[in-house]
Amino acid sequence: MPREMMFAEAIAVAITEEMQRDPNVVFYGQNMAMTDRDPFVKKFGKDRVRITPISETAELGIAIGAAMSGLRPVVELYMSEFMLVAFDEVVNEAPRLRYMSGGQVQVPVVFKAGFGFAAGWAGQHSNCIYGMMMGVPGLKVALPSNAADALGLMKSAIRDNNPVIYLHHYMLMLDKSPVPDGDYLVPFGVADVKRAGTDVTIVATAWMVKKSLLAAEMLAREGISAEVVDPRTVAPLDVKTIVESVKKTGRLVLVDQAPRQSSAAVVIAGEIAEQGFKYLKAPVKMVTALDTSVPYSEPMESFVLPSEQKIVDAVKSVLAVHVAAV
Amino acid sequence: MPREMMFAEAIAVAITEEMQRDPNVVFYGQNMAMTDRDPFVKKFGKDRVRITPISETAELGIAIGAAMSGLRPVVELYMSEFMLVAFDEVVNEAPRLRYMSGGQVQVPVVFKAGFGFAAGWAGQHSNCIYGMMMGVPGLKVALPSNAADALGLMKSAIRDNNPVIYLHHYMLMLDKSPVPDGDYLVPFGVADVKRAGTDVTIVATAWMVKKSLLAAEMLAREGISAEVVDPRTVAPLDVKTIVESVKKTGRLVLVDQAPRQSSAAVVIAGEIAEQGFKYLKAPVKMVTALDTSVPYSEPMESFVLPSEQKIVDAVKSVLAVHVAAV
Amino acid sequence: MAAQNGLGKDRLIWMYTQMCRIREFEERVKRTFVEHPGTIRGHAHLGDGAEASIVGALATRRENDLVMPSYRCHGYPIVLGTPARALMAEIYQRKDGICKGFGGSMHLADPAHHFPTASGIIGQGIAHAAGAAYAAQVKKTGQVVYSFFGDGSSKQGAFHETLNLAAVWKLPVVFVLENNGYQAYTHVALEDANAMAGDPLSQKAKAFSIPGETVDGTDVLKVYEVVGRAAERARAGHGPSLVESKFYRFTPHGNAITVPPVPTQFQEHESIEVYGNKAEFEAAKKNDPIAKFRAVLVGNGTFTEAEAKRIEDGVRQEMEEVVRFALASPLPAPEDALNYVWA
Amino acid sequence: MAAQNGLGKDRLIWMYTQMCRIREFEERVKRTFVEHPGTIRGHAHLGDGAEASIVGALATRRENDLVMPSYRCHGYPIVLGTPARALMAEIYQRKDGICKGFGGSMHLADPAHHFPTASGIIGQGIAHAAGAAYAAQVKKTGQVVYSFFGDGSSKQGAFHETLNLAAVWKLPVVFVLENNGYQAYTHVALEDANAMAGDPLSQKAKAFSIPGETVDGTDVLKVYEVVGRAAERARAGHGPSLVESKFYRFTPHGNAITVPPVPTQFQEHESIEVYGNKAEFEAAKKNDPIAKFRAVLVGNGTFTEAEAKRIEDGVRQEMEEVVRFALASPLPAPEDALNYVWA
Ligand SMILES: Cc1ncc(C[n+]2csc(CCOP(=O)(O)OP(=O)(O)O)c2C)c(N)n1
Ligand SMILES: Cc1ncc(C[n+]2csc(CCOP(=O)(O)OP(=O)(O)O)c2C)c(N)n1
Ligand SMILES: [Mg+2]
Ligand SMILES: [Mg+2]
Repeated sequence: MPREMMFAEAIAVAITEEMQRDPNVVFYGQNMAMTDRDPFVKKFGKDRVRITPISETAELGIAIGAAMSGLRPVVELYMSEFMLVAFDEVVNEAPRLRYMSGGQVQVPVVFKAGFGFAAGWAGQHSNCIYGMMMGVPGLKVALPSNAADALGLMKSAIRDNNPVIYLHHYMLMLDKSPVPDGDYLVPFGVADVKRAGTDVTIVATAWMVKKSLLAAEMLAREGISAEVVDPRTVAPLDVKTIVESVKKTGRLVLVDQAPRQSSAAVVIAGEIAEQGFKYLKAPVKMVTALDTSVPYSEPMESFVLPSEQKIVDAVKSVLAVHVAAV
Repeated sequence: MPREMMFAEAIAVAITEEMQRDPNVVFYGQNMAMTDRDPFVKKFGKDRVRITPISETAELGIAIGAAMSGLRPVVELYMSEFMLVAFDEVVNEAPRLRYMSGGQVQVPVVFKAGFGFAAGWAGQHSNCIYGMMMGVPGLKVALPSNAADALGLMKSAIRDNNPVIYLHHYMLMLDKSPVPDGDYLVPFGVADVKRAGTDVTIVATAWMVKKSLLAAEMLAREGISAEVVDPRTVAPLDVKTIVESVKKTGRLVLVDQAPRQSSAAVVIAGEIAEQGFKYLKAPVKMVTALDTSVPYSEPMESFVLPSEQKIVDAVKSVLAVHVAAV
Repeated sequence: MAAQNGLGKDRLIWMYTQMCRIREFEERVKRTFVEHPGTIRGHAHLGDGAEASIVGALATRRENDLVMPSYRCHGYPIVLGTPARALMAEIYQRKDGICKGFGGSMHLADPAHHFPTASGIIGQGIAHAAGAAYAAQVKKTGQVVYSFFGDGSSKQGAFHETLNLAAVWKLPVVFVLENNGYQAYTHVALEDANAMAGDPLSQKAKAFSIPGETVDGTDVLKVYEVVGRAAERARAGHGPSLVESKFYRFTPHGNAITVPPVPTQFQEHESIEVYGNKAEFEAAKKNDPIAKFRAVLVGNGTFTEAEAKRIEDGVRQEMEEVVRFALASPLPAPEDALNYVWA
Repeated sequence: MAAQNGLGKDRLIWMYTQMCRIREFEERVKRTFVEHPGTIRGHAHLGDGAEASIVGALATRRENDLVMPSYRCHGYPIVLGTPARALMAEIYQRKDGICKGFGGSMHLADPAHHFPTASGIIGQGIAHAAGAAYAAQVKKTGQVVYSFFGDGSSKQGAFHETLNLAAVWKLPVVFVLENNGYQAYTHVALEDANAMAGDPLSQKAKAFSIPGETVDGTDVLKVYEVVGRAAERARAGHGPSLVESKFYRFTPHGNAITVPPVPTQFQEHESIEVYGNKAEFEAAKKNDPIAKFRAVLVGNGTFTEAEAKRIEDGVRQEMEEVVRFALASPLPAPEDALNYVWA
């Protein structure tokens, strides 16, 4: 029977199990493994578990070089924006070296970072930058929304022979949810229908899945049946499953914590405009952050971010449009 | 009467005129202004025109700090990927400092870089990364497609009080085209209909505009009237003009040199799925680079990039779809 | 009494007062987490322990010189003349905050008082400071820019790139590397090659052929002297210097990081919490820069015990009012968030 | 004759031969732009002038030691044993290229011959090299990694971050800073604070408390000695060293950058083209590392004039065949581009 796990715990369990399974997996980053009392250091020793200076370019570059020499590094970055000071390593080294070498090398790294911390971290520490990493051939991006996916996607990320950006949402870290027993893996590029429905399709990732499921509850009370689809990885992106759902519902609402034109939502909307157009009975509707940086003060912060109510309103707006009206 | 200018010349003229107009405009970068014989050094002296080491983070960070102190720096970066080693400065400093300060400062910088060099520069020097800079509130991105826009957009960029990423396409640098006389400015966020048409709307930027216009010629010979719309800036993005065109044509083809899910095309497609849906008579069609890095060898490079023929085929495919069929 | 390093009595007392103001301000920030949970969001970083380093450095400023600290930025504007209530109101998310509630603890800014901005991303502010110095050089304003950053930040590429370029351009900037022994929870000896080898971090200056000096950052007069030399060098057009100011951070890196609504507070200092090294912490506390300076000033008759007390009471009263003001200030309207995106 | 620095006759002759092979290979690359326009696309960077530095350094390798150069990477695999024809075929965009036409001149790679990859982005390869050293350390392979990068690259943050971390982790890596006097068209004295102050660039090592030494990169035996010391230190587990190897680049930074179909070629060296300093260029040419080593070997009787000629003729013949092979090799099929995106 499934275990209950905290989101954060699920990630740690996944890394631990993979390190036990494969001696080539190493794990390092800033402000971890400070002393021998650190649980990972205790289990795996100071060669495989290390602390680093504030040197993201070196941290990520070293991971890439080590990966080409047979290790499978998992780099702890804490906040996803810290990748930006080393973004060339993320989008222009890790995903390109194999291709440029004509397939002679592979770069199995996992860059792990939290994101979307909607808790007063203000303009530079609360962002959703996964949009910048979509459509980079050779690069994968995982966005778990519950403990089971957090565990299963991390295990798949570590076993993947390609570079993977693993982004866990800060607002979910303490949430408990069931996790299947055993060596549980979640495949990349396979969306998950988190709630089945017939009237409208809501596509959301990470924290927005939680909000969308709450919105779906509210809608259910009004007799509206919403299907909530979680892509789980935005690279590769499972467009097929989304199209299948839209085929059924004819209506699509996309929820994303990023500002509109940097969101995964707008990319998915674009794909549906080409691949799902004929099933759409109404324009798609995006519920994203407003076009501002994230402000510090709480009333302003919640004003710019998507909410259950905004999702509910968006669903009603697309349901209000009838084919006739089109 | 208009002057004929080379694309590269138009950029230089714009910077020169703005430096003459405003003593706060400074211009620096790598491998420029090596000696006193440099034309910019000759005109404006070594304080305002400088050479820098290979230190993009310092170059861009210094520009931002100087901008907050009243200068209007134009930084020459050569290739847009070189911004990636300093991407935090581009997307997480320049556009955020004003907001985080509650409007106390402004950051009028222009980061100038070439891109899309489809001439055997391989995986790390031929990319189109503007998609990563879209949807970053506070940041503007210009993509000129001819000499007039190159000049007018650079002048607007330098006078803009916000950070602007100015991206010029390498394959256009030697192209000559007419430029209006006088102090010619091109506003940001205003798309330009580069060719009027009635059957289909083609949206393209930079080099893809040139290819789309050639494709439109080919289509015209077959009696197909294509309208070619050039957003000119992808941030801000003039969705309205595109919707207007689609309202007229009912069909939309998006051409972009970037891989599909990192393109401006997919963002525009997403916007149209929401704002232009009711005018679409057929699914949109994207003509983008294939999902690979850019290979070195010519036959492979041209295989992955959009071509006039691919555009023509895409147009025909959307024209083949009739409302009935939807 | 005899003036200290050319500092007259009033100036010395001003310096002591500023040190007390920083300390008391930070104490009130810390207390707020206990007395008014939820009032401060995100991550707040305090400057207690850095008072001598901050005040000693800023006391060398001439009018219009600029200051660019890291995200640990409460202390500097207090000295520069920003009303402390506007700073506390910002940290409390209020409309009357110096940044109107947009920035918070990590992103204070007050250009009107020569403090342009602070970046929350490690190292980047070092480059911004050099940029301000470049502007001063081009505009020939005669300004010197003071760049403050931590020991950990000196491992970020931005540090290396900026110091080289500042040296090549002979920019009027003073780089103050605040070595408080820790990079968040990481002891400097675990991540800095100089420290690991027992060398001073000021040795990094050799990579740029600029002067590098290490100073006791708990001795406000020594800091004044060393940073003063660097500032004059910059002002004379000879370019940047690197000063390593060594002191100890008395509170942990920041309030504990957790997910709301779980309350957050400051825990024990890392030396104890992480490394179980109470001795290190106690020793540092015994070497409190404020107590030390107070003893010097009482000792040389700059002020009497009673005068010192009066200053300290005044500061306590000021900060009491600062807290009251900040608590009373209204929150911004939600839609205010739409402002200031574009200039 | 007496062995030189413990190098026997065969080894010395091998070294001379490798130097000639690099020079002749690069000459043929350059000629290709004239004789077969359009055959080489993008940007090619040559290593002529660096022969003594490359061969002297690589001669200290033990089996399985890894080499990670910058995008100026033709010379290293030639010495490591990659068939020169596979390198030329790559530069000629051919299917038989070492990277099957995917990488080109800037991105040669041959892991089978201990050359994992080269990055075209300045400084990043330095970190990749340290990563390979980290893998060697964890896997206890006893390998040393040789990281080669230019003088200009030492101004990129990646250099600073990587050398500090390599020192802290005591990684088995040798950092060879190839100071060829120029960063593209920029003279080193215009952009490096050490150079501007008349200090050696090896002084940057002080920022990491590791050994830093400058060596005459035109003297293959001196390079062998200095890099050898650094390699043994790394192998012994004492960590990285920084070696500044000074030599001169004989051809311009790269072929002229233009838009196809405009033909591209190599112009005059920057010293003349940009700075009008013919004297500097001539002096460097007079100090040709190959001619110098040849004179030493003939002088000490390692080989005779005739034997030297035979070697040089052999090399010319080899490269003649290399060019013939590369020209005859087919271009990749367009759809081959879909390979190798994913592992
Ligand atoms: C690029 C980047 N990486 C990591 C962080 C997370 N971080 C915030 S403060 C800090 C420690 C900084 O230490 P130090 O520079 O010594 O300054 P101090 O806090 O001691 O004043 C870290 C690692 C960041 N903000 N930016
Ligand atoms: C981050 C980055 N900035 C700029 C460039 C453009 N660039 C390519 S080679 C080069 C010069 C490098 O000089 P140096 O490091 O001395 O090596 P050398 O060419 O002399 O061997 C530059 C600036 C780049 N490739 N990457
Ligand atoms: Mg510190
Ligand atoms: Mg060089």
